[in-house]
Amino acid sequence: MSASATVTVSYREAIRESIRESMLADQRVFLMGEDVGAYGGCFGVSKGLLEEFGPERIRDAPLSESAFVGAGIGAAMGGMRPIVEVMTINFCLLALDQIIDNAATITHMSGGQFQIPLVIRMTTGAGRQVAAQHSHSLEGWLAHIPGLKLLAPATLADARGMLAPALADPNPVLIFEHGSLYNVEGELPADAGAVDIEHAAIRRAGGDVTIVAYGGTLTTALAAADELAAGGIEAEVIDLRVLRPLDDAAVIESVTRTHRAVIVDEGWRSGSLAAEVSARIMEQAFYELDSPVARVCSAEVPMPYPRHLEQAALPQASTVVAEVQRMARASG
Amino acid sequence: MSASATVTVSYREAIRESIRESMLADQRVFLMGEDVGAYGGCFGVSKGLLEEFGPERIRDAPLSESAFVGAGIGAAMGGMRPIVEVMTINFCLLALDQIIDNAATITHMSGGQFQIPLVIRMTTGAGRQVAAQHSHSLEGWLAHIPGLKLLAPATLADARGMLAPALADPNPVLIFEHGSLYNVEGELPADAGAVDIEHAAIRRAGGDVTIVAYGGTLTTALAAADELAAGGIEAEVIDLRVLRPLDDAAVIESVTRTHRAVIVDEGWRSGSLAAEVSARIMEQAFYELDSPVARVCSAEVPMPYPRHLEQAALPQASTVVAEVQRMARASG
Amino acid sequence: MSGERPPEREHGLHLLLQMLRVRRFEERCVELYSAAKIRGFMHLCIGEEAVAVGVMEALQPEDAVVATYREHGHALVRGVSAAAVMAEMYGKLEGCSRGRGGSMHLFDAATRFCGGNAIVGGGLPLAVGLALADKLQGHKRVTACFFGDGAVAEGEFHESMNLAALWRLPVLFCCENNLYAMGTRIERYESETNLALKAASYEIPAWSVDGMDVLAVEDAARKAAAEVRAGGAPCFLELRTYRFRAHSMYDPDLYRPKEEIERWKQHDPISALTAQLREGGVLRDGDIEELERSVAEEIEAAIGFAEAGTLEPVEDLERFVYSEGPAA
Amino acid sequence: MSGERPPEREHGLHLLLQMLRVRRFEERCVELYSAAKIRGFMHLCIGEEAVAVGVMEALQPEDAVVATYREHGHALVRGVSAAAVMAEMYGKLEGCSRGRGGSMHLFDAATRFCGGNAIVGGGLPLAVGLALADKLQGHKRVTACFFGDGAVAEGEFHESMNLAALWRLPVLFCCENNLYAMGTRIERYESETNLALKAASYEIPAWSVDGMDVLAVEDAARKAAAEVRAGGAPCFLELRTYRFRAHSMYDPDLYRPKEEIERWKQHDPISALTAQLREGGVLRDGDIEELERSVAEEIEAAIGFAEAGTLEPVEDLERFVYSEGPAA
Ligand SMILES: Cc1ncc(C[n+]2csc(CCOP(=O)(O)OP(=O)(O)O)c2C)c(N)n1
Ligand SMILES: Cc1ncc(C[n+]2csc(CCOP(=O)(O)OP(=O)(O)O)c2C)c(N)n1
Ligand SMILES: [Mg+2]
Ligand SMILES: [Mg+2]
Repeated sequence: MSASATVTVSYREAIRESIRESMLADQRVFLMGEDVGAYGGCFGVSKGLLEEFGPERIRDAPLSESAFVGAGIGAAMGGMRPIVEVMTINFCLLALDQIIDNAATITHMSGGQFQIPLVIRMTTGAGRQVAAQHSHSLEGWLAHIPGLKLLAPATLADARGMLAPALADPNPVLIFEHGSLYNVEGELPADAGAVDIEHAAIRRAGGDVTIVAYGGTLTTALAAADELAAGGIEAEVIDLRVLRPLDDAAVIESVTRTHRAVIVDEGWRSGSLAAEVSARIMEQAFYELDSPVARVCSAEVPMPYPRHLEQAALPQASTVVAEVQRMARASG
Repeated sequence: MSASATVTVSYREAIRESIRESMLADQRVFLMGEDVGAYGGCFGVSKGLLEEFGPERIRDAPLSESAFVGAGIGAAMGGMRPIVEVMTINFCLLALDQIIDNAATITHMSGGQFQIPLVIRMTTGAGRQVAAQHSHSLEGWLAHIPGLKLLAPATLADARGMLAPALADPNPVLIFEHGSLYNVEGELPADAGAVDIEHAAIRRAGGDVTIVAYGGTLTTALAAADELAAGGIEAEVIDLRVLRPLDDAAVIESVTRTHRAVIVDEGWRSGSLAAEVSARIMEQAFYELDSPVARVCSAEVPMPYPRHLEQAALPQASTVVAEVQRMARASG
Repeated sequence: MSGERPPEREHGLHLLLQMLRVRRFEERCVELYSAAKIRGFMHLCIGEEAVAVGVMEALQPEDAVVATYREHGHALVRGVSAAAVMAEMYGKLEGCSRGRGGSMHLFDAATRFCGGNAIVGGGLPLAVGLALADKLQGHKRVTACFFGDGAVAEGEFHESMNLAALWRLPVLFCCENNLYAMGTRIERYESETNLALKAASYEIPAWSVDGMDVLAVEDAARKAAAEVRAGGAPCFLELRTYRFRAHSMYDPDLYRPKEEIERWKQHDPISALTAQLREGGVLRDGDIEELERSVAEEIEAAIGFAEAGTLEPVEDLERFVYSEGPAA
Repeated sequence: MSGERPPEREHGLHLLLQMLRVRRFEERCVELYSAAKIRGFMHLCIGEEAVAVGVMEALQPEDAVVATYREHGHALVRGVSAAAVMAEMYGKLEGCSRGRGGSMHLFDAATRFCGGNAIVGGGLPLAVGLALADKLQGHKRVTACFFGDGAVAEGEFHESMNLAALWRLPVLFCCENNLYAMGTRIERYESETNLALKAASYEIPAWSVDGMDVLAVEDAARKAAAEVRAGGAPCFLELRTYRFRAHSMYDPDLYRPKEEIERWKQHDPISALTAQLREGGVLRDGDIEELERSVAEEIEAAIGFAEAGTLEPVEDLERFVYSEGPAA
């Protein structure tokens, strides 16, 4: 197959393929989590992998988030390359002590003697009316923790290509897959492989305003940019991709050109990653700004079940558009 | 005793007295947590209370943070007024699911039918060389969660007076006591009682710069202000007191007068509460600013054990002073 | 444990009615889900009705119930009206949680139905706390806490059992063992699959009960609840049951052998009780039809109520994040 | 379980030496703490030395150890040098964790000493994972996991026991039951205080051992470790012991009856072994003095090493937050 041949894949398939590839390439890699085996993963990501790799390497775990995440940390210390799947980000609350006090800490606390080459994958985000306890978007919040690396694949290429470098990294890497993306389909080069996991990416170039997004909100940002373009405003859309360490240089560079920024973040507004991005723009590009940086985040409510309230709580393209238009009017 | 009579108390005693008073006033109040009874609390806060109130109301709990915090939530739903002590904030990571998915959520999720009139107290902060797993300052991070109220008593009056209104509140209230403050002594009116738990407070007036602090960093901010005053710069020091919902009006009002702000926060810098305060100033007072808002936070490392590294990691008054001086120079 | 003596007519019909209410309600829910009237996650207890119905018989109005995301049956049997439950699943203001909770978060203060909880194991500490509140207030009440076999693997199960036993709190732990946690069979996640044995390491009295036999469940629950109420200490029931449907509406149910499902369907708790009542001679011609008619009426009325319900205005989105009233 | 036959001279002196190393090391630590050379939290295992010494006898160099914040003894006996441990407690670059960890976070990759962990129960899942790695790599190794009686109440204990048993992982669970979790006696936090019974509900073989008798500990540990190694499945040891000192340097130790402490001191593991060796006729005049002399020498040298050590430059503060090397 030539390098330019493409295949149609879904986000789900792209992730599955990245797992397969890593497992084929390295015997130390195994997948562990609730229902990753017989069930095929609660979002079907690991379907077929049990048959291909067997139950030792596609390891169904009990409902014991703290213990199996901790076991992943221990296995990484012991020379393996575990991919731990925490079914959804909601349940990682039960494993946060292991993630924060062991995974993120042991390398430093041991003076660099022990590495934790661990990948933890989880589904994040709302939008499917699954209500307050199943709709968290806490990945931006988790980006507070030193010692962790956090990735948010928003495109097929990132879904396909982030796992391999994450496994090659000697540090714990958390990958957040947005639930609304699994069914998204598109073209990928047949030989698509590893991507860089250090930099943000410009997903749409534009000179009038910078819209910063990640994960599930990239779609929102791009939709807003399209709508703005129709009205003559060219937005640059930056996909953060890496939530920690944050590639603020990319954001600052863009803002230095556009002089305006809106951050779109599915996290609750107060203490969101959007606040951190805003603060960094404040610190590094204050004198470049024509308008105050704006945030479009989730409303500060436990997610309500009914669709109209859920949609009202989530960041919408129309709100992003309105913010940008307000800015444009205010600062000419 | 006349209303103006004062007594000398420590922060520890002030909290103890507030617990005693609440327990005497309301039979529904009880204290529950690890070692609150026979041991007297790991920082001696509850010393003597077991003898006074007995083991039913001063209830030693097993090392089961998730269950006893959850039991506090259930007991609050069941008509009691529990004060749950999580020995230190480090261990609340084991109870975060209960705090976030139950305490913060049930009122909303039940359409307002159930109240959770619960108080959770914990010690926070570093500075005593207890290393990475025992030095967290996560209270600013927890302020991300809607449905919770968060208080950080930094003064004796707040240590004495925040518990009663917190218990009277129909919502879950988390109180963070900074470990470095327990031995601080000072004068309090003999009849000191409830304080407001909605507003930030100006702890020192000044017109040249606003220094925002809370909890353990208030001391740092005041020390910096003294040093700055010696050099002719009058800093206004704002003690946030309430970390959620944030009294941003007070901050904005001050910044509107001083046109400069530094936020001092013991949390790790990225995703700190300081970022949120900075973002709000950006949004609400951008055109008032003479300089970009600065943050003085903890270095982004799991806390190292040796004193020189720990001090280097923590926000220091000298850094605050340097930031303000830099601002003054830059913007005249 | 029991279920041998035939129940009296009135009681037998009552139990049958309750099970039928749950069964027919959920069958209609499936249709409504297909019609996109109900959304989100929806978990059915079809096949498991005897558990909720049997246990609730042992409870008094002042008792409390803590349930899981698979709790339609528990709510209905506990006394939350079908109309309020259905409106909740429609996301309507008239729902038992004002529409904010949906299928997984049914709440009803009036019947002390303390939720639908969608975090596996998350309800156990709440139940312990409710029981603690009762004990501290001198109430002779029971808190019935329902949870699945899968929850037994969670640390919170262990912590909650210890706390309840240590403090002698009146919790009736009701483990609905349907052999699966989602797609994983119990042998694949528990090293010791005899769940009643787990209770021993906390010194909690425990019984394993045929959860497909509503009379057996009722008997066991009555004894256990009486013990809890009298002694103010917990008991544990393992209720052996089976879900006839998939885990949730998203689950293609490919991990269970068809024969296993069929075998369990032979023990349908509704057919079993019907047969027993028939054999006992207490069932009369037309009884079933009458029950079915009244159930259908109730459910259609509930649907009508839900359909006619209103959506909360978007302006009210942020209400109830903090409690509106003063502390009770 | 054992401890009846007198050990041979060489082995007996070896065990005595190890216990004395730990005891004298910690006694000096107390002085150094008072002199403010050591800071932060410091937890001593004085009185409990037989546990670490006995268990380590059963381990091979390729095995792994996971410990708690009360781990000076475990580290020393496992083979981390007294110099590296002391320098760590001084916060010096030459310490076994480069000074970053302190008393509670001793690490040493060379001896597979996987930490000092200061979160109660936090090490248990790590041990399970280390054992899983060994199993998946086909290594016949043991991971010894030490934890206190208090940790048994944590959910992670339960989850880790189940996981190790379910997956048949080679973990040797070593519960150091010193009857207290900080200031709370076991009856006040565990509904079932016979901790070996806990293991039964996971189908893990378990033994309760006199943790003040180093030979009994060694025997039990050897049997259990052999079983773990051969079967690749976990075992559980409850080691009944007692700390002679307070929980930490901050603890005034007011919650334990003085008589209880005195009674336990009658079972000092060092005196007990000394007496046994004397009675067995294997101890010669001057032996003890010789051991004490060599221990004192080692410890003074360690202190000298720590005193002479360097402080990490402040510029290096942020090193090791992320690993510097490529993945191993
Ligand atoms: C803490 C947590 N982890 C994972 C899930 C996802 N999940 C929902 S139900 C379920 C299976 C639970 O099985 P069980 O407790 O046996 O109850 P059942 O569904 O069989 O009634 C899982 C894994 C969850 N809701 N909560
Ligand atoms: C999760 C957690 N909760 C609380 C603490 C505080 N704490 C430190 S040691 C301890 C007692 C532990 O007792 P045990 O497990 O019996 O060990 P021992 O100290 O007796 O060796 C407590 C409560 C902690 N470190 N971690
Ligand atoms: Mg089940
Ligand atoms: Mg102990």
